[in-house]
Amino acid sequence: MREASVGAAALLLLPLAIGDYWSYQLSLYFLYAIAALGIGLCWGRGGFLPLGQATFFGLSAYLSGLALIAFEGSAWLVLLLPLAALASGLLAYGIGVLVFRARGESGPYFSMITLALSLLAYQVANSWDSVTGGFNGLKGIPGLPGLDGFTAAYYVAAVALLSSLAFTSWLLAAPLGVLWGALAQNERRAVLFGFNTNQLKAVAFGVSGLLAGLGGALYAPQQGLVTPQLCGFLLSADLVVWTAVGGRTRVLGPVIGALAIGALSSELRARVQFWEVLIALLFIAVVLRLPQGIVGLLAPLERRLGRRRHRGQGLEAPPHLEPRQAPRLVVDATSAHVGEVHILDRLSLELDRPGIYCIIGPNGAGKTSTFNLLTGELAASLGRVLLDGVDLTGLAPHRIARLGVGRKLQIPTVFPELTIADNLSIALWSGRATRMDLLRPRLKRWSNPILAELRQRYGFLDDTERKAAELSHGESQILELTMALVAEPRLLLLDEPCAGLSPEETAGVIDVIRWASRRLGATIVVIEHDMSLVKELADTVYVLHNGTRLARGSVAEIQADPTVRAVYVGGEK
Amino acid sequence: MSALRFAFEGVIGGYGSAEVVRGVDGAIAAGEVLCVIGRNGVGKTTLIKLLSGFLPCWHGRVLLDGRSIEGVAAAARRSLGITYCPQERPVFDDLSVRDNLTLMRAARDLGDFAPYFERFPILARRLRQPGGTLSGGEKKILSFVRGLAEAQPLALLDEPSEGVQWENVLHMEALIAERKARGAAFVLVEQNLAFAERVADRYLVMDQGRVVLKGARAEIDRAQLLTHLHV
Amino acid sequence: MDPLLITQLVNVAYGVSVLALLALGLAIVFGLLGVLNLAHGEFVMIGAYCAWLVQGWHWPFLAAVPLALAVCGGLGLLVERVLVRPLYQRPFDTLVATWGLSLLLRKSAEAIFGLDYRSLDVPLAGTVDFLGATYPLYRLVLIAVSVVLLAALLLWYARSRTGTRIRAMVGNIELAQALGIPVRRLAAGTFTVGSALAGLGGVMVAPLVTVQPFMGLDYVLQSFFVLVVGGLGSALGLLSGAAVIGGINSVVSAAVNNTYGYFTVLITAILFLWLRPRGIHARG
Amino acid sequence: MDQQHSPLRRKVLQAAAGVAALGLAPGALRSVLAAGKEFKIGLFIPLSGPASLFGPTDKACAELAADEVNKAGGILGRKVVIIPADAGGPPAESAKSAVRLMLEEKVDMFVGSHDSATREALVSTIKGKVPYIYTPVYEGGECAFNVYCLGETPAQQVQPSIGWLTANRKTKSYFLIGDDYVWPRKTNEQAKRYIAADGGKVTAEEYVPYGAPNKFEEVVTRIKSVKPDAVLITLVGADNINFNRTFAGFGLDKDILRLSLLLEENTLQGIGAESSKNLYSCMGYFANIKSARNEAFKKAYAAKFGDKAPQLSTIGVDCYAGVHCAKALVTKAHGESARKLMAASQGLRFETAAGTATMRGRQVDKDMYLAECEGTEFKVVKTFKNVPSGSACKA
Repeated sequence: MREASVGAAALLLLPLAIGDYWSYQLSLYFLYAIAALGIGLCWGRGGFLPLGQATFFGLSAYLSGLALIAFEGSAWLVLLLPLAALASGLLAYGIGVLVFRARGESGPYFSMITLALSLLAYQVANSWDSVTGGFNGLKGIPGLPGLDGFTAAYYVAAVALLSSLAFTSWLLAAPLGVLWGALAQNERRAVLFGFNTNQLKAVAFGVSGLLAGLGGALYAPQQGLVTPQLCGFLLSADLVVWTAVGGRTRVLGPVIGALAIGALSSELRARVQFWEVLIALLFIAVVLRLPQGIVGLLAPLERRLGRRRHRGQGLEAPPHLEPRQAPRLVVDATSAHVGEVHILDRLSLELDRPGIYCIIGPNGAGKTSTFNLLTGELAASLGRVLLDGVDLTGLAPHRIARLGVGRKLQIPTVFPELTIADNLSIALWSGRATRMDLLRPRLKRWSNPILAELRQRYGFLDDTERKAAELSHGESQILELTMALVAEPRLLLLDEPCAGLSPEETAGVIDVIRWASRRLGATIVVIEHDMSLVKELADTVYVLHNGTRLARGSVAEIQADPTVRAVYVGGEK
Repeated sequence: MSALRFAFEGVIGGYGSAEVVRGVDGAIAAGEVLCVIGRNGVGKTTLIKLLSGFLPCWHGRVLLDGRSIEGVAAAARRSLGITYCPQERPVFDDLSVRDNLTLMRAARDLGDFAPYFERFPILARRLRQPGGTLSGGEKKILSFVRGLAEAQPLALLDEPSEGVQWENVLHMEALIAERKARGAAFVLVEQNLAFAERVADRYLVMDQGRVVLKGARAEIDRAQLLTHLHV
Repeated sequence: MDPLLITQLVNVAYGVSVLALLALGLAIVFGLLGVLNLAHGEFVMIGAYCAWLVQGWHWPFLAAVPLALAVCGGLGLLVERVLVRPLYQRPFDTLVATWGLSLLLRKSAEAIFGLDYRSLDVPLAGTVDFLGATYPLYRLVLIAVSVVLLAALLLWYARSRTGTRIRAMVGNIELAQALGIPVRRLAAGTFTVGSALAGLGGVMVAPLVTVQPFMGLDYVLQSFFVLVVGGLGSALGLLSGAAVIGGINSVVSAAVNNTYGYFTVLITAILFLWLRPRGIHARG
Repeated sequence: MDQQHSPLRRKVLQAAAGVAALGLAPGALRSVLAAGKEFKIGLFIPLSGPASLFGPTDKACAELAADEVNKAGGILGRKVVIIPADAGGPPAESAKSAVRLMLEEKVDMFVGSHDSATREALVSTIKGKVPYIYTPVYEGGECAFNVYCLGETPAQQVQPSIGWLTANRKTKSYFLIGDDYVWPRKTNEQAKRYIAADGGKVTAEEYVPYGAPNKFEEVVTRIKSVKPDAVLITLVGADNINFNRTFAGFGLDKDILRLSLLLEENTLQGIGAESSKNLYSCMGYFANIKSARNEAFKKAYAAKFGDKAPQLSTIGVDCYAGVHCAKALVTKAHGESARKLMAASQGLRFETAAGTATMRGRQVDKDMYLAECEGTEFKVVKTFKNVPSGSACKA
């Protein structure tokens, strides 16, 4: 915090040192830097790259320009300019909701859409003379009332930049920021914890739109002219490049990039003929040599300054938002297929009372597919899945998870780049944190008895600041199991929880599962091949074959069942 | 096929700066199966990656018929007659099962796979399905079939039975036996002791990156193995 | 049938095929290899300059084809080695790096050839009667060429296993090596071929447009839209993408005007990207 | 071009100063020149971006003019120094350069040759604090305080050329095609008026998106379908070239006549000899105008830059006129106050490459030349004397 305030003070005193021209020069790049901040947030944290941020910069610039002209000198502008920025934020959010809901993924397609939007915006701005002033732009925009001269412009921009920086760092530190990082690393895992990742990504994009909008809204009064280029591809590309060169993974990166490259290029522009070559070489060099960007160079320094985050006193996590009682799950003659291949064929299960159920069956019998069906990741073509009478078919996976359905995947999936603490926090927030909660840093201090008791068993969980990526295969299995348990689901699906574990570790896990089923009073469903484990675990066993149910009963009954013997012989370690 | 001999001496290696395998020796001849067992995280997978060339040997030698090959690139080792089936991501997710099997063949025809399909009819039924849509066990089976069908003198298999249900594990055992009969050698990393005990000719038990017990199956009984598998 | 209508129809065919021709290289580099190469347009530009040079040396126009293939291919090989190879696992960084590269190539072209608008004499100049309409001969030839190239690509995908191996490599590089695929060589080869094809596209369009260092910008974004709309990694994807983007552009431009044509293209592209997750022809 | 020319430029300037000191300059000025408070001109020309094609010529012409002015004793005895700045980037970048030139270089005058958006940006940044001479062909009607425009206006290009074509080439129907931005639209407004006045008719008016990858097969086919006598082209740069090449490619050049309103030497090179049949241009200057003044100008230009000299064109030589205009303006006003300058501008006469121009209402009445293309050469078919700019601003 102290460094921050020092930096802020320095920024505000700077004009005295550098004089009018440089103040003016910087004040423009401050605005670009604000827009770049948004890209850093989406790209560096959220894992998706917006390629058309100029769309929002330009839109707000036009809006605020029109407002300034219409209400010259009026006090209303104090309200109107923020609205101009907000408009972009909302537009971006809206686009985000639509696109992410339809596409879900964060790959180049999203980037392409935003790119196309900025090309479109450019043409509209260019052709719609009556409103935008066409190619020549919207001219004669008055400055902000009472603020003229280069230094005033500088202070407006500087204050805007500082507040944007503060706002962004606050967001990234908040649980919301942690979740953005999490979904960038493993979106599915986040969904299975009941987070609407598409929503979260849309919010991130909305924030980036808001920041771009703020930059644009202030551009109009600063420059007095708004031209179509502001919406165009070239500015969009510049913003991305600045972000990349500055370093997208840290808040300051985009700012440094925008200021350094921006100022550098406008200095070279007049002096060196082939200045663009130098700039291009710089991009390439940085991308190849410094993946972390320029701020990456500061990393060692950071480490020296960097103190460990103090999470402070643990807080008792609140109860779940949805009521929790022992579930009653009925899968009623449900079928599903991928392409033309039938995966589930009129499968029926009744998990009517708490306890441990094991699902066994030959490979390809549809065990994991059954789990996918229950978590809403596999669409049913026929039949219903009822959880306490609520039909789950057609519900989004995150909604189902919110109803108290937890899952541990076959291959251990945690959030590798997050600390153990953050991994556990995310599990604790699952189904407990409201939208507003996600902005409250104190959520990071949440804990609950289950976690405390599991920490007793597994010491490595106390090494809170360790990255999950550094864990061994076995440890990450345990971490994911722990995460699944501390979320306190009513219905917990465990897909081969002992895969790749030694007999020693396996014994431990079996014990934990038995303990959890009592402790949580939950229904636990386990997919397991190893009959010896099934014997230890199962109250009831389901045998699946070719996507349908072959038998149901106690271990003894199953082993006695001739039809089961016919297709299935349990192996032993 | 000449009687192959595969050996590794004092192999040391790991990830980044972390030394995971700390000097391991072993050898097998044609028609033998060497089972590498041990608790999780003792370096079994690391060892097999060192042997297959996906990790560089910091020290030690890997000898194929007396020729030291630790310098040979991973991609080039297949042409030396070495097959490798990794533990994680064992198949090409966005390729069809058919393409997964025939990728390195001139033609897409599946003639030589008939014996495998007899034992694993599930694959024959899934030929047009992308590998990624198979269940964990099915992927392992696909990977196993792809590997054995390469019909090479030496195969390095990393946990072929993981997630595979017992009946199919037995099919794997049978197929391995057939290849052995034809003089093929196997290095097998296994968690499933029951399976290991059925296929292994020799054991190599690891702990903390070192060999703690090795020898022919006859010489070592389950009790000894278990002592090393428990802490 | 009204010859003018026929002419407009041929214009559509021309629009589609020229777009397919220009996107061909990117279909390999991005569609198969998954490299977001923003410098694609500059490879096209270099190809066009090759054609211009050849004319300056009074060589036959066709001599430009091997020259462009060699120059762009060689350049592609170099770029892959220096710029692309380190970034295979970081697609968005490739985006930035190749954006830098495109600047670099544009400026180099400016330094070597100057900014002056260059123009070539059209080989096979003049018009011919075609279905009752008079149409420029060279444009018809160009349609034929791109049809042939697409057919060849289609065949290659169907016959050769290379396409599948490239996808395998991109999907799971370790396993690909385990199967004995020489991944470095394959990747380098793929990028080289793609760059060479971009150059070929440049040669083909050079006689019809003005050749200058900035021409590439016009082509790169279009090509990307063609591919994402059509679907990656399949010749049919390339074809259908070109058909949608180029077709709509031509039809609307013919029926209304270019401005609407351009707007419609952008909007269509957005709708496809949004609602058609894997494009028209998803691969695999 | 900085790197190549600046040393040369410096030499020339030194030479000029030297010459003056030797006493060839009028004695009254000698001491002043020696004291040498420079008269700084900020020259805005495209040094990056597609338009930077014109940059070298612009710069060369301005420097030539500066030499001549300095030889003749500078501006009010002060040596003229040209400080180039890039106007090829986004308008905001140019605005920043303008601020730099005002604050750090303390320039006395701006001369600019660039697009209208950048002009608007500069006007709203300079705010008349420094006189600003805008030289290239443009849409007309720029009347901002302390701004002076030298370029051809639509009125000057369209009125005489349409009249002549109607009279001599019997063109009755026109097809208007242009890039979709202000200059083409304003120009076509005028054109439509004059065409109607001459009893002709406009069969269609079309615009293509500016800065988009345009292809012209469809437009050309449409033109073919309406069969106009002439096509009036207000496309610029690459669009202009690609349209004309497509037009000729479809064989329309034989019987449909074209008048392009932004067609100078470079663009014609791009269009190429094959495609320039029946193509006309109307500009205030062509490199091969046959006039004593132009010959003298070209001799001086060749003498200064040798055979490496960048291609002369109307856009470039307007910068030459710009510097001479600056001298005339300040000399006549005996000072640099905006009021004095604006007053002095009325009826101001100054040198251009083609002859002498007269400023009225801060626009310029000038001779216009209608040329027919022969291969990649312009052949002037008609000269129109002292065509009024059609837009006047109050002094």
